[in-house]
Amino acid sequence: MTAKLSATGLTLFRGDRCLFEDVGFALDAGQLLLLEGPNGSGKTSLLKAIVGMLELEAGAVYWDGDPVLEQRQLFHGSLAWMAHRVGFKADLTLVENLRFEAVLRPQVAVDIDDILERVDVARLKRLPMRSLSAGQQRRVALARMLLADVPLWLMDEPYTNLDREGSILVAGVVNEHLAGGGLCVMAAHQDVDIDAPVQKVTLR
Amino acid sequence: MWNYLHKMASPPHFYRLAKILIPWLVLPGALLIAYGAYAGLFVAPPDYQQGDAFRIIYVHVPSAYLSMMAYMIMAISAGIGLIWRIKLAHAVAAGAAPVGASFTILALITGAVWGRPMWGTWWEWGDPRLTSELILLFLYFGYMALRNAIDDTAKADKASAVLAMVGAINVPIIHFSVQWWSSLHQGPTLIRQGGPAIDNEMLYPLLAMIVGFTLVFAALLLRRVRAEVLYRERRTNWVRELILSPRGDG
Amino acid sequence: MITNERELPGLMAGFVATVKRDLLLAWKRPGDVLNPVVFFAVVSTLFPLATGASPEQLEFSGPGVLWVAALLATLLSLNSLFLADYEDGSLDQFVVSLQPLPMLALAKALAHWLTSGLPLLLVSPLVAVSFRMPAEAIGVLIVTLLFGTISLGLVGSIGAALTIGLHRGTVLLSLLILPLAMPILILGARTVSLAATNETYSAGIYFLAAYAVAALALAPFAAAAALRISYE
Amino acid sequence: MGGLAMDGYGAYVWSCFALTLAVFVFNEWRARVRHRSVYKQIEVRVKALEGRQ
Repeated sequence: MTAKLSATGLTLFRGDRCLFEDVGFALDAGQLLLLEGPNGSGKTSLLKAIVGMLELEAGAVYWDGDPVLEQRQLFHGSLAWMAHRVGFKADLTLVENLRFEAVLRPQVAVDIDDILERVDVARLKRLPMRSLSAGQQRRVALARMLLADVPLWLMDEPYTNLDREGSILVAGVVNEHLAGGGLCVMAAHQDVDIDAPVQKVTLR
Repeated sequence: MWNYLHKMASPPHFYRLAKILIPWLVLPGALLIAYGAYAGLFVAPPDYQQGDAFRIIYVHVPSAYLSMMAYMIMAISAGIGLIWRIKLAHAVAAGAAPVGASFTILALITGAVWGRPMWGTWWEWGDPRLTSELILLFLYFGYMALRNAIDDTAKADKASAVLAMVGAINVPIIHFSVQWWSSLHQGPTLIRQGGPAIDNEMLYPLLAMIVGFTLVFAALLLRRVRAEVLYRERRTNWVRELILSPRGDG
Repeated sequence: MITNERELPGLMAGFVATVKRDLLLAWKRPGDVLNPVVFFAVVSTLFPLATGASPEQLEFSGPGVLWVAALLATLLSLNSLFLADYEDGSLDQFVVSLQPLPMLALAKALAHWLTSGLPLLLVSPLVAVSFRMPAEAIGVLIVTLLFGTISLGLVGSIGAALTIGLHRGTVLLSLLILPLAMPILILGARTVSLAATNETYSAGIYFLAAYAVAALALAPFAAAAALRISYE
Repeated sequence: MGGLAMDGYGAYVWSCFALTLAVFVFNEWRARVRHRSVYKQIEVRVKALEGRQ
């Protein structure tokens, strides 16, 4: 059986520098892929390469056994991405931002308020994004993941700017997603506290 | 056929072939230009209207023609590079830009120097050819500025390729709109309309110049592209072997 | 999991939502809409002050001045077309979504036109009157500016997509776009001056309209390709 | 040959031909300079790598 998300021979250059060479993995439903490595080792670039935002020197990423570049639209409709920059409009309110997201990827049929309650930002919902702290914005980004009805989560340092409670929240949410048959690719440089099977790719 | 093309487009093959080709382009090119220059300057009779000043066309027309030609080569190879991901095509586009821009400047200056005795002014806005040539120069500058602004070669190749293709679509539109604009101006034009057919003694040197310029231009372009190829392939094995080989390649 | 039965957000929904969002953003920052309009008025004022204000001179230079000012004002606002979305990361979210990028480019260009081109159209008659432009020429001015600003915005969106993330993007953008914009300027300004001197001018309008239609069909794809390249 | 002055147009004509020659030479020179600098750059790196092994 082919793995849900797999990759072989991923090689990426930035200018003259080789960020990584011959990286491969095969990830199945319910599994977490952890990208480890110091700052500047190419974790974010690898994430971007997986979603097809960076052109690889060599190698390919496969979704359901087919190269993602041949089914970009379908693949992008099957993933949610928690990037380093949260990607919200500072002038729009929390709800206005999340409502716009609904056209970007399929949404779960759950009341938005329940999810905001869960990530503990419900009382901020009428405020413009700019008045939220960095940690609160991260929580809203987490709400975006929960609202998306997609199997694949890509998370770039999801614990950044979060307090203890927030970190526990992220771990809980990811655990739940994996338990429900989802997949997660996460770049992190700390303990992630995940129960599911974890694969690791270590970059130098 | 396809395999042959593929082999042609392989950088090491091109790099070697270009070196062999360059003298075979320069030699006939130089001969043609020498003949064209001599015949154009001394043999061809003076023009009945413009006198000896018309002899400037022997350098103006070929350079103006090459400035357009270079832009088309640049845009087409940039498009090939973008669509079929052929690195050599991007190298050709990168090499064609500065050479094309220098011929555009040459065409502009020789046009202005020609205009001085003809119109009594260095620059005549009413002339559509010079005006579109000037806009073409700006297109070249924009292209080279974009290339310079991007550090990563692969990214610069692709971004400038988009610009070159958009520019190529616009070149005929620019040409046409400038023509329309100046037709309302009733301005003077360089080449008289409906005059007597051009004399063979005037024509043959011009044709020789055009062909000669094209051959020398091709050689200059190949030289540029060789440097570009070498730079782009600097990480590869064949370049390493080339450098380490006893003869080297200077 | 994506299955066929489930309803996915459609193309049209994405287009409408993007335009709406950008209009909402403009509504919350009205200064961004006003600035190009004020710029247009100020630049138009510069010319009479610099070159003299005799009636004949104004009538003669009016169409050209208005068109140059409109071109510069559009260019000024183009720089931010994708830049804000790029900087706050919302463009990343769009790139990695099931909405196609050309659709985004078209939606952004439409929202940009509604918030910068349209206000210019509305203000241009006022400035034109100060240049003693006859009524019919003012009508022609508005029509040429309509097609002209649409074309400029679309061609400019390609340049804006190519220059995101680059140093000194504004100067570079002008350098890339101005040569491409020259046919639009030539056709627009010349058509208005023909109308002002009671000559036939319809050809210019047809060409501008054709240019706008061609730009509508092609530019979003070029801008999308440029966006993908800028992301590497 | 008396044609050098070209009825007073000589300065215009000759300067154009001289400029053309200059453009050819300039392009050739630029290409050579670029090629040489790229070559030197790679040579330094390759030789350094070779020395390490």
